Parts: sequence; structure tokens; C-alpha cells
Amino acid sequence: MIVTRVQAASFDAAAEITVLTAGRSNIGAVVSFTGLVRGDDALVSLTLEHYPAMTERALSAIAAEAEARWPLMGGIVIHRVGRLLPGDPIVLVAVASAHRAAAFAATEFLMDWLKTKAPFWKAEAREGGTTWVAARDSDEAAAARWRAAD
Amino acid sequence: MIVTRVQAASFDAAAEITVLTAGRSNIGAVVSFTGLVRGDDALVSLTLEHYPAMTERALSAIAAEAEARWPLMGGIVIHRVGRLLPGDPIVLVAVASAHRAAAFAATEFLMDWLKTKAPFWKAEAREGGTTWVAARDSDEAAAARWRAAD
Amino acid sequence: MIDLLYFAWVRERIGLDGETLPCPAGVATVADLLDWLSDRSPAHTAALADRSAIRVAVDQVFAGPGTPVTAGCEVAIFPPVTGG
Amino acid sequence: MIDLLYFAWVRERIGLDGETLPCPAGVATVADLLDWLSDRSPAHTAALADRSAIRVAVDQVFAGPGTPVTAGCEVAIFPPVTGG
Repeated sequence: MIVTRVQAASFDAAAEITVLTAGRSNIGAVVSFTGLVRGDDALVSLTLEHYPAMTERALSAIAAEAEARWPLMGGIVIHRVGRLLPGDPIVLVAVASAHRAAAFAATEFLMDWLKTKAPFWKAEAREGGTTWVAARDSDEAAAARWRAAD
Repeated sequence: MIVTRVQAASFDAAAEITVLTAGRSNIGAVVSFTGLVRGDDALVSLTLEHYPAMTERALSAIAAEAEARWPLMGGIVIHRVGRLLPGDPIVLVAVASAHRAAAFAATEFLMDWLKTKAPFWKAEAREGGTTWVAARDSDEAAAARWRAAD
Repeated sequence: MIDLLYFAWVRERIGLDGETLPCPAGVATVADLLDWLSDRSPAHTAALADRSAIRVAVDQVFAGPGTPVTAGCEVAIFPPVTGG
Repeated sequence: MIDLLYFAWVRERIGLDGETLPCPAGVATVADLLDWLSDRSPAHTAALADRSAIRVAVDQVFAGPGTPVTAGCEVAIFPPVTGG
């Protein structure tokens, strides 16, 4: 069961990962991804807007797709919204499985789909003003990898 | 700089991952892999033997190879030796980078090479006796993926 | 009626979070709706000018140009997503 | 002299962690050494019987059958590794 959460508050990636395996002895592999705000080019802050009515639906659908594709033994997806500062965590994906191949694949898949199928938008604030981050072709290409396996 | 450690003591994967990003704002992605002892088929314990004089050399060489292949901003490899119980962590690989593709690739690479190029051997103890774990063709195949990119 | 929601720079360019409008005559699909909306004001025209940079969700699910738009539905219009 | 080290089931089958021996005459490579060692005792013969399951490191670096073996080197003999 992959739990999904959207929140303005920060999260403790380490604690969330620890919870996945606590008290269990049938998990062989845990893979985690943490995305953080990079302070490149004098970034002052990053603001994440989302479409609340759709976000939960989209995250649940993405999680369900991962569970259908790989034999997982638990997982968590946390995505933050609101105003973040350089160094702040934005997103956490962590997945537990018996074997490493499934855990790696599911984590990468969840990130690729979050990037392209969940309704979040980033605006970067710098001294000179605020600009919306443009979608990257490389993210579309990464997400398209998983279609070939359908 | 990827730090490598071999130790009998347990480790706190969460704390090790937290250290990678502490006080930094130029890291965009942290990927971690934790391998744990699975209590399958009534496993009682798992004992990891290694070749001390070669292990540190092999781990350093594997870490250097990852750093040569991807633009990394830090990482840690911890491999335990000695007697472990179901649920215990065996290995931790965590890597920090500006972008997620490099962090994912480097973490998978480090695991694939640890599995096939570092001198560790696992013996599984069950009620009926102790058996050495056989190497798996799938691990060799996973490691071979990285040769194609040479 | 139809509920329109705007996000990110679509919201900023139109100058509204959203609007509730009577279902326009002759609008059966997402493509019809975008064409009709584009003529609603200079701000709408500007926001929707580059159709390749516009994404749409109907009732919280990603939609294509041919997706039906009917009375009572919620149509969200936004740029390509950039989360994660 | 040559330092031999054995690990995992190679160690168990030979019954030794390792042994230090005078460099055998006619042994120039890893393959030569394995052939020579196989004849040393029934335990050595059994341990080294399936050459496809034997891996070797010379001076702490993985070696092939043709890797030179010279006086003073450390040769480790073990099954395929299974860490990680």
C-alpha cells in the first residue's frame, strides 16, 4: 500500500523511510528519492501551486499504477505545496519490496509520473521577479519510457 | 566524494541520508538504497564473510567509478559484515546530485557493482544447517548493463 | 453551467482563478471550448494563444482536444505540469 | 613464497583459511596455480573441481586464468561474490 500526501509543512524524509520497514522482516530492499530546492542562480524561493481537487486523485492513480506493475510491500509519496526555500525538501518517494529491481523501478516510475501527470506548477522567485518553470522534454521522455513496457 | 565503510555494527540509514544534505542548498536529488535481511523460508541468521584486504580497495574503486561516470555531490556506501538477523540492514548506498537521473543511475550502478565486484559472501543459517548463497545470473546481467555504456 | 479553473501562468494571464459560465452554444469538446474562450477577452486570447502550451483536465482527469465538455463539468486549464 | 587465502565454501572445503607455500615450479599463471593446487590433497581437489565456480584475486584485484602469479604475491581463491 503506497500512502500519498500533499502538504505545505516540511517532512522528515529519514523518519518516513524508517517507518516503511519498522517491525518487518520480509522486506529486502528500500529505495527512496528526495527532491530538494536547489539555490541555483540566486533563487530566493520556489512556490508550488497545485489543483487540489485533482491532486489527490492523480497521486492515488499514480500510486495504484505502480502497485499494479511491481510487487511492492509498502511505500510513501509526499509532495509539498506553497513557498519553499533553497535546501527545502519538495518531494519524497520511497518504496519497499522483496528485491531491489522492483524497488528501483517503482521509485523511478513514481517520480517520472509525478513530474508529468500530477497537477503541480513551480514558480521561481529571484531578485528580478518571478518566473514559471517550463516543462522539460527530458521529463516527458523519462515518463514515456514506461509506456514501452505496457 | 563518496564515503565507503565496512562494519560489523548496524547503521542508521535515515541518519546517514540526512547527513548528505545537511547545510547544503545546491543538491536537487538524493536517492538511497537500503538492503535488508529477509526472513524467508525460516531464515535464522545471515553471516557475511569478506576479504578485508581487498574489500576497502574494491569499494573505493567502485565509488571512484561512479564519481567518474556521473556528476555527484556526495554519497555514502556502508556494507556490513558478520552475523545479521532478519530485518537487519545489510547495505546502504545513498547518492546526492543536482538532478535525479544521475542520482538514480549512480545508486543502481553502485548496487550492481557491489553485488558483483566486492568480495563479500553470504551464508544463510536455518534449522537444518548453513548454506552459502549462490551468485545469481540476474546480478551479473544487471552489472553488465553498465558495460554497454563504456 | 460550466466551472472553469485556471492555474499557474494561465491564471495570471487571464487574471482570474476561474469563472462559472453558462454552457456556450456549439461547444461540445475541449477544443471547441478553447476556441470559444479565446474570443472572450484580450486576456483570454493572450493566455490561450499557444495551444501547444495548454493542458486541460475535465472533471479532474487529463483531457484531449476531443474530450466531451458537458453542462455541470469542471474544466481546468493550465500549462504543462512541473511538479516533482 | 606465495600467500594463498581461501574464502566462503572454498575455505570450508579445503579446511584452511589459507596457506603460505614456496612458489611451485612451473607455475606462471593463475590457471597453472589452480591446476597445481588441485593435486595437493583430496580436499583441494574437491574444492577446486568446478573451475567455473572459482574466482581468483591476485594482490587484491580480480584476476583471470592468464594473470601472472609471482613470488611474494597474495592469491585469494573464492566462489563468486554474493554481497550487496
